[in-house]
Amino acid sequence: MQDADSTNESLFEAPPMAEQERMCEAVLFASAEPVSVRDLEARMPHGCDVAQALEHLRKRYEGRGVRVVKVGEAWAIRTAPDLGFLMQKETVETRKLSRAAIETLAIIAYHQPATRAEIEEIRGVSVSRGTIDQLMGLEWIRFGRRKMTPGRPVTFVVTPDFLDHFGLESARDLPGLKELRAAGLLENRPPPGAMSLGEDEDGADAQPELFGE
Amino acid sequence: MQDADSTNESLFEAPPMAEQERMCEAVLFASAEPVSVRDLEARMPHGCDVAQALEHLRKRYEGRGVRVVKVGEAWAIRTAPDLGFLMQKETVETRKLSRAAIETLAIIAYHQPATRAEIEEIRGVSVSRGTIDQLMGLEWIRFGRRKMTPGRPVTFVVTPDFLDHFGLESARDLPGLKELRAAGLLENRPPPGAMSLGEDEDGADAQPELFGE
Amino acid sequence: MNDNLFQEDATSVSERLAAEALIVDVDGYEGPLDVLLTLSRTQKVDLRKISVLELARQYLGFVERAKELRLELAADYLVMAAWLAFLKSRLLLPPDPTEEGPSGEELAAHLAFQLERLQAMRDVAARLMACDRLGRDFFRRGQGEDVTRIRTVQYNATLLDLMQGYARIRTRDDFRPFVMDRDSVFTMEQALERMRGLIGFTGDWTDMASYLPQGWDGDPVRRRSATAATFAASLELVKEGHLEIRQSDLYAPIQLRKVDGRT
Repeated sequence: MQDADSTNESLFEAPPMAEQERMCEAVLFASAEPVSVRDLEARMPHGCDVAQALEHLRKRYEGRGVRVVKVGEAWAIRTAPDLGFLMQKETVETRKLSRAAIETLAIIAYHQPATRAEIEEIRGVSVSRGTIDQLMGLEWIRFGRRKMTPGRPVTFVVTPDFLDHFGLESARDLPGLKELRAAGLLENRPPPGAMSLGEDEDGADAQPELFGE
Repeated sequence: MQDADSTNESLFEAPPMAEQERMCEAVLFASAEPVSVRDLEARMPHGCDVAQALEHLRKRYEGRGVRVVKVGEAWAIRTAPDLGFLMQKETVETRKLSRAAIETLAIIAYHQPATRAEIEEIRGVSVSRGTIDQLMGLEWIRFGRRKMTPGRPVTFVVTPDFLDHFGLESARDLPGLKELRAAGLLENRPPPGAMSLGEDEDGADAQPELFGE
Repeated sequence: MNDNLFQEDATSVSERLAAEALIVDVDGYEGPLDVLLTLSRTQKVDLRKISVLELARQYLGFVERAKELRLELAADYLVMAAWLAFLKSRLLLPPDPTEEGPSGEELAAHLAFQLERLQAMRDVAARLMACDRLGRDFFRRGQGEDVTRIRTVQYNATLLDLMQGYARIRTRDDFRPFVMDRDSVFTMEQALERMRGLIGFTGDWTDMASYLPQGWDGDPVRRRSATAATFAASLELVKEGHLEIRQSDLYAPIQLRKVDGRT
């Protein structure tokens, strides 16, 4: 599997692209978790063009039983979703999430970074004990940067594990995100006139810096 | 990925060979153990020619970064032997950090730069040499600036590795006790009012306690 | 509670039935906004075209019905009722040019926006949960490689461990024996947090007593503490410029009103 044009291979030259692709393939196959580009680069010989090798690899697996997918800044191999029916044995029963937890997760994903006050403002109820706890335990959310608003509240953002679980390449690929944004439903719109509810005095100035990771 | 010759597909006909190959590929990939031909047959739709599909699959992976190999009576996907050197990092054993180490780390994260004396004062017990060494070895803490107090004691601060591991942008994003409680992340609910924390915790929003403590 | 707030004009039979149907499962609702959203479905129109006036009527009918059945509604349901009653009057009466603050239409539009947004978040939450999911629809590698040559031990700890460890140390002192029984003490901090969440809905002068948390208005000791804390918190909010406060006479009810942000 040597490229024809790499006749003058030396110790200090990167391996041919086909070889780089094989290497990426081997590493991704071996790892159950997504592997970051940086990690791949560190493992592979000096001078490799990992991004390009991954792109080749992704194409190669199109339509096959497994796929090469991007998860945030990392890559992984996952089975094709249409073959899920073959995997009863591997299926993991996940604990059912409560309605509150599902809604809270969605609000964080679509509005991130989201403060607790924002979540409560949208749902109209306080975030109950255990909801955040559960989502953190699943490692689907984590703390983001504090908001630059009075009280500097902590924020929540979704994690790469979340993306991996829901088969998303990035938070931009959330279903319906564009429609929501076009409909103005992701705006932080304070109640008219008012100083608004409690903490979310962040009001208009804090355009949710979506995906500003 | 449909075979050309499968125009008259029916419920009781086996899927086209290319499809059977995809199925074998997905099952071998996702299975935790090598899979026997009989097991594959049981999982796949009735009428599949598993042996032939496996043969196709094995050919397809010839020369790739992974190979389809026979292990005893079963089949598995394995890294190509010449790429074993890429896998060396793969075997990692994870162990939980001891309670002492976690508490020490937490105090450093929340109070950095923290001297050993400060850590001991907060924990109420002495800090063993081993704990500090372990945290240093993990590269989660490092020495900070010496304190400008008598004896000029060394201080400890957390490292970028620490932030990376715990998914934080900065140690300032760690929630304060009040926020932890608000998010439902505390197990115990101490009496109200007894939650004032030293230092920077609730900073600006700390309200004067009307009901004397 | 301000009884006259809930003195509603006769509600139609269908509204009563709708309210009754809601009542059956009051615990199944996640707050007043959720109830409003459910009620809004009976109008069978796009949320953007919803009649907020109609919705306010339905909600007030719901609260009325709950009262008749002597059901304890959580305070935030009642605050919402008070706010909707206020909104209703604003929508029905011709605008008073001397009146400050947002118009009834603006308030109604915002409520419609909140409902639409909540509905939208529910819809996308459902779509999200229906995505192909790891471990259900697609799968990761089942078998790590067994090229066991280098064994490294990696110590692991989660952020939760870290925070709980910290909280454990910092709250240890709170359990010293000298701590008195504080069951009956409602702190100003609690009151302030509560008030901040509620003042958004006070359009007009409202009795401060209606802000007392549920379960704190029976026992005199608890009521006293809650009243004192709520009063102190109100003063704090007045100081911050969020609230106005007045008392018409000695021992008369203390009334609160949200300050209009534009002043």
